[in-house]
Amino acid sequence: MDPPTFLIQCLNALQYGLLLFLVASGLTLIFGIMGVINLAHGSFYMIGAYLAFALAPIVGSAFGGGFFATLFLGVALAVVLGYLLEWAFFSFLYEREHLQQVLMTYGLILVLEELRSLIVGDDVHGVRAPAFLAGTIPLGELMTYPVYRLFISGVCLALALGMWFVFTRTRLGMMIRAGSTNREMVQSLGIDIKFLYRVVFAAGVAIAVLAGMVAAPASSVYPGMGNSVLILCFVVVVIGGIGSIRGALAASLLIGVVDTFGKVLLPQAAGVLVYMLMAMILVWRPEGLFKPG
Amino acid sequence: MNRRIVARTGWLMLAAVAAALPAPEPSRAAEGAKIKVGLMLPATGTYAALGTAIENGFRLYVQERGGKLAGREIEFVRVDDESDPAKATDNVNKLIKRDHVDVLVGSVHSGVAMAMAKAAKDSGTLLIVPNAGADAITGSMCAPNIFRSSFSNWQPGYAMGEVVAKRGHRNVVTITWKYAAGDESVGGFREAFEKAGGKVVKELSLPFPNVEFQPLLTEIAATKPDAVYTFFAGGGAVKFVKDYAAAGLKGKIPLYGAGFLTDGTLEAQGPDAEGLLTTLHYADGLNTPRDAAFRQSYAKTFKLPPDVYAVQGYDAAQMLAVGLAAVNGDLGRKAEFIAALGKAPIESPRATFTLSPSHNPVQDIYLRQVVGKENKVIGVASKALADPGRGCKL
Amino acid sequence: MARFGKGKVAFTAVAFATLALWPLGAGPYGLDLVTKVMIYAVLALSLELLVGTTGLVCFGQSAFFGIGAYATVLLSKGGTPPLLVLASGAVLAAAAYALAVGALSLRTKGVYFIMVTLAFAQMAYSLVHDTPLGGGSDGIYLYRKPSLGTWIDLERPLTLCFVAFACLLGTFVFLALLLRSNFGRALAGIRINEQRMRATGFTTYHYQLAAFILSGAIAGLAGFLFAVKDGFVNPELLSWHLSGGVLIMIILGGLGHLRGAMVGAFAFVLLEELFQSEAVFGGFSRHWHLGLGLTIIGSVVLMPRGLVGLPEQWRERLAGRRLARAVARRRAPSDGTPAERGE
Amino acid sequence: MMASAEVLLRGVELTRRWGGLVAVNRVTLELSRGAVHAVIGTNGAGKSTLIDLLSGEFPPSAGRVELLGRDVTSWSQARRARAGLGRSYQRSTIFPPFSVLENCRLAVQAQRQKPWTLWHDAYRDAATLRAAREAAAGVGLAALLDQPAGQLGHGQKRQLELALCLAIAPQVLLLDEPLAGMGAEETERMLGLLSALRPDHAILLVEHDMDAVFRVADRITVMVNGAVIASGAPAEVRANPEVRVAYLGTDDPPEGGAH
Repeated sequence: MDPPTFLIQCLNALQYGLLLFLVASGLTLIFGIMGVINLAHGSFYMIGAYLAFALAPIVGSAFGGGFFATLFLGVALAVVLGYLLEWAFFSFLYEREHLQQVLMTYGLILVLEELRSLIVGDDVHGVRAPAFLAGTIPLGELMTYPVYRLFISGVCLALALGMWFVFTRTRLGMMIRAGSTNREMVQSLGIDIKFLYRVVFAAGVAIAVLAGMVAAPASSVYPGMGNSVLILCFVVVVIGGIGSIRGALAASLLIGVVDTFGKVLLPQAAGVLVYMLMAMILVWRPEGLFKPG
Repeated sequence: MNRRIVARTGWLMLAAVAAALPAPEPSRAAEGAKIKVGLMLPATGTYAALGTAIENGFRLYVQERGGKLAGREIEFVRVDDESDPAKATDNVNKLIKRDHVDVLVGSVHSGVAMAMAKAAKDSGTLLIVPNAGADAITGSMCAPNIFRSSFSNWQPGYAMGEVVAKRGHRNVVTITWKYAAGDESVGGFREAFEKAGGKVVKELSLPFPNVEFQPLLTEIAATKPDAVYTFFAGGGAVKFVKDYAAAGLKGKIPLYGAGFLTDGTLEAQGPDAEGLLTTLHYADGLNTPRDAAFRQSYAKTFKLPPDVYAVQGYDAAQMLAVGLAAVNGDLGRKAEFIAALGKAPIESPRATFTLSPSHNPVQDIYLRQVVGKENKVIGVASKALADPGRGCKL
Repeated sequence: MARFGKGKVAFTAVAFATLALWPLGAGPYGLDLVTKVMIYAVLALSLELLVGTTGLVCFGQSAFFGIGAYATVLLSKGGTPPLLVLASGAVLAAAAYALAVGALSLRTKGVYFIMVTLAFAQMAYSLVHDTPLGGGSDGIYLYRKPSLGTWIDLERPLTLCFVAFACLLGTFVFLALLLRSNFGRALAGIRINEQRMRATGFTTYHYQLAAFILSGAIAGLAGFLFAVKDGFVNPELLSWHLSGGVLIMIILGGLGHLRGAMVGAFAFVLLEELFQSEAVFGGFSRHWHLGLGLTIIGSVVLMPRGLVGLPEQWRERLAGRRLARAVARRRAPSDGTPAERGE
Repeated sequence: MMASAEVLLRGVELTRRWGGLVAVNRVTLELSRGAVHAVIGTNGAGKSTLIDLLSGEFPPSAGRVELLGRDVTSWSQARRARAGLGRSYQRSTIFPPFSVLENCRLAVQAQRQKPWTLWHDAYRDAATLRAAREAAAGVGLAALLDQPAGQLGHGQKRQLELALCLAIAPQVLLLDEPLAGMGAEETERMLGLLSALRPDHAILLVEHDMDAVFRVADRITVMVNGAVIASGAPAEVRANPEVRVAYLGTDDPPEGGAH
């Protein structure tokens, strides 16, 4: 592999890694703070993609279009959805065992997937990237690199920074961190933990939906798209360390590299490499790269 | 106290079990003159849309004949196969052993179809495969009572191999998912292409259903082949076409593919698919009276645009009709049914085809070009192409 | 206090008796169905050993099931070996993978463990899916089914059904014995309070690993039966949907009871049948996943102790809310575990 | 100190760091048969962490643990327990759904695990059951054998906790606030029990109840911020001015500690 190609592959790896992080961070957030294992996370990603597809025309007619208007509306809806779901289902689960969380969210997958089929049907759809992001920049002699992919990376980085900021610099973040380590203590401080959790869960869902919406123009929208990302998200969380945003970022990038170069250099084993990586990390550090927190 | 209640629920459970299991089935005579067709197609999951199209096609033909084939009324029994081969054997047994269907129709997913083929072989039930392209079904797994109304993965690939060679490309890279359909399609392509003196310089693949193509696109750009052949379908096809264009390769390295690359996906692919060349046994703009009639009545009945899957379902029904006609609706005379269907020409919307000794369509493979939202036919890539049916002893 | 209430014994006995007699009455499809359910029941029992007894929530059970099935087919490629050889081959293959996975994933706890087992199952899935050895994504056939002597030939559905029954009964008895043995009691102790177990001198890791391997082996046995029944295996046997399905079975039936796993297997299969039946839901049956999903959610919320726990739950309702709450609190640490195993 | 007595457990220069802060700082202490060694100190002084290090809950960052003369620093907690080291926890660590008898039986089983005897009914092993009943009786729970442990009163839970330590026939006992939240007569019974155990056990007692400590302890070690500031016979410790300031927070000697 000649140097320029190698560099481009590194760029691909980075870009893919960031995309993974975008999806997985919501999952690790909900894990880390509420200790709830949410299989339906992939479905939220799927919902996001379909929202991007469905909202675009509506927003177009209402506010005369606007990519970011659509994003905003979608995320707003996601927050509502997350809030309601937490209130309706997940609030039952904190005292329950993980097993029951697994089951309820598993059931949720089936429900959401079928509702999707009922409402928007089973066809494959494309989402057009906004004009000002549709361009490409030349890369190497043949290749060009789509601006939109860079935009995605940008969003991921912004999100990562945002989360870091919220957690380390704001009162809310502080409360959340405290809440994850010791519920009683926080309650005794007179903070409404229930509300706090609802916020966190809504945020987690919102992030997943955002990921879906941002990814939609690049990935297209199709049934069952959520399930394929779910397991990869789990691997990210396991490698990174549950609840660790930094960890999720590091793990995503690591997987990005392994997957990218695996496909090129070891196509035969490409499917297994990521799990091999996880296995090795487990041997080395059962708790993941970064301890929770 | 608790014991009684526990025991009671126990009895309830057992009662439920007993209720759910059909008691010894009614005798065949009791079924009357109806012919039971078991439709085993995906109603949920990724392939649900294809399942619907196939079923519509099949029902359309039966409707056109007033709900009767060879004077016998057609009764449908449906099972959702979820495109899950793990459940396939149980599902198909539902149709064979519980509902005693006379004919099996299905399915989309090759793995499921393989399970159906096995069950059909063991039970001797007639099976018509309306999509799944696994070569083995009319190859090593072939059987007198197994027919296919669609294609074998080998066919479009082989046809495209000839085309690409004719168009003067010498070094080609292939790219597909690492699964049977992809391997077989690429295999067909290589066979024809290298026979014609071309060379497949690199075979790229990525695990199914992974859609992160960027690294492989980079690899293609680095290899600089004359052309690229690809097999993708559904969401993967959409993303690949878009990424290929976004990577700036579209203008520079011509992209060829098996027809599914641009079937049912054009709306999603938009301008990025414009001008792509693909091979398939069906195309838009054939403008034969047969096709026009089919499309019109399909669109009228289901308010849906007809597609290749609908055609395959429609032809599956036709094949059943032909066989039934030959035995005047008496499925007892299986041998005659099979012999007749084996010879008969099928007036398909795609163009009349016959069946190979291994019961796979011997059909024209069209070369199509994407124009707007259509796969316009621009010629016949390979006339009356027959799958070699390797490993079949019929 | 009697360890197994008479009612429970009676229930189990009746259930097995019915299963034993069923084939004589049922038609070919009934036979198939009951065989399938019994195989799932064996699989569910294997998971119950991990989840209900040891408190390890494994989300990768399908891997051992699938490996058992694939081993069966691959071993009989050259020509079918005798039944016992084949079965033990499948069991050993599954157990071996369980050893590898368990050794690694048991280094983790709780949510982690769930995800890690899931990921390892997925790894096995892609291994089978991507390598031509097992026929890749199209799967591979088992051409000749194994037989033992002249009178046990698994080509005959009836024989297969009885063999499956024997396996189910065997597994059940084996686990029942195991549960009252030192080993079983230690596992129960680990589920409830691993820290104390360590502090009293149990090397809990070894116990858990042993349980994990045992569970994998039993799942392998189920896989063997499944491969023989279908005569066809496919990577989807290792898919996480199956793992989820089995988890649902044991929860639905009632965690912490062997018979719960069996009841759950039946209930789950019947639910699927129900929601798919056009007779009941008409055209809507094509969206049967919706009904199934809602039922799962409902059962988690409404009957945390599963079907076999229902009578108890009702009794507590009758006994009045306060008591109910008290009992719930008392049961909290091992949600849904009845006094039966607590003494 | 009492050089004659045989030392059963020895912690040497034990240190445990959590990231930045040092929970236990170079603590050295000895437990000898026939003596109750009390460790006192304010909350967060590192008393419980010290017990965790000695019992092998987690490894020390530095230092060494010797049990019955052997270096067991690298041993797992389970192995140390089998070698004769029993501990109780600050929060009762029992098996709530199980009966009192079963709680004890499990603990006894740890001494003769025999996991491979699958066909054996664990409840039919007379020897184990006898030992379990003795353990329960030893702490005065003989009457409650069939009670689910979760339904016991707080004091009884503490007793059961102790029973679980005794059931494994340990030579060394590490007791983390066994008297916490106990009523007067429960406390009395517990102290009587301790005295009864003293002769053939080496006992480490972490306790806040000063009365109790000064009554039963043969030796007292005072910890502040993870470090030992004083160690010796009760009288010396009581007299030690440093201790008064740092811990007892008063200049007049603590008669009835907890006021």
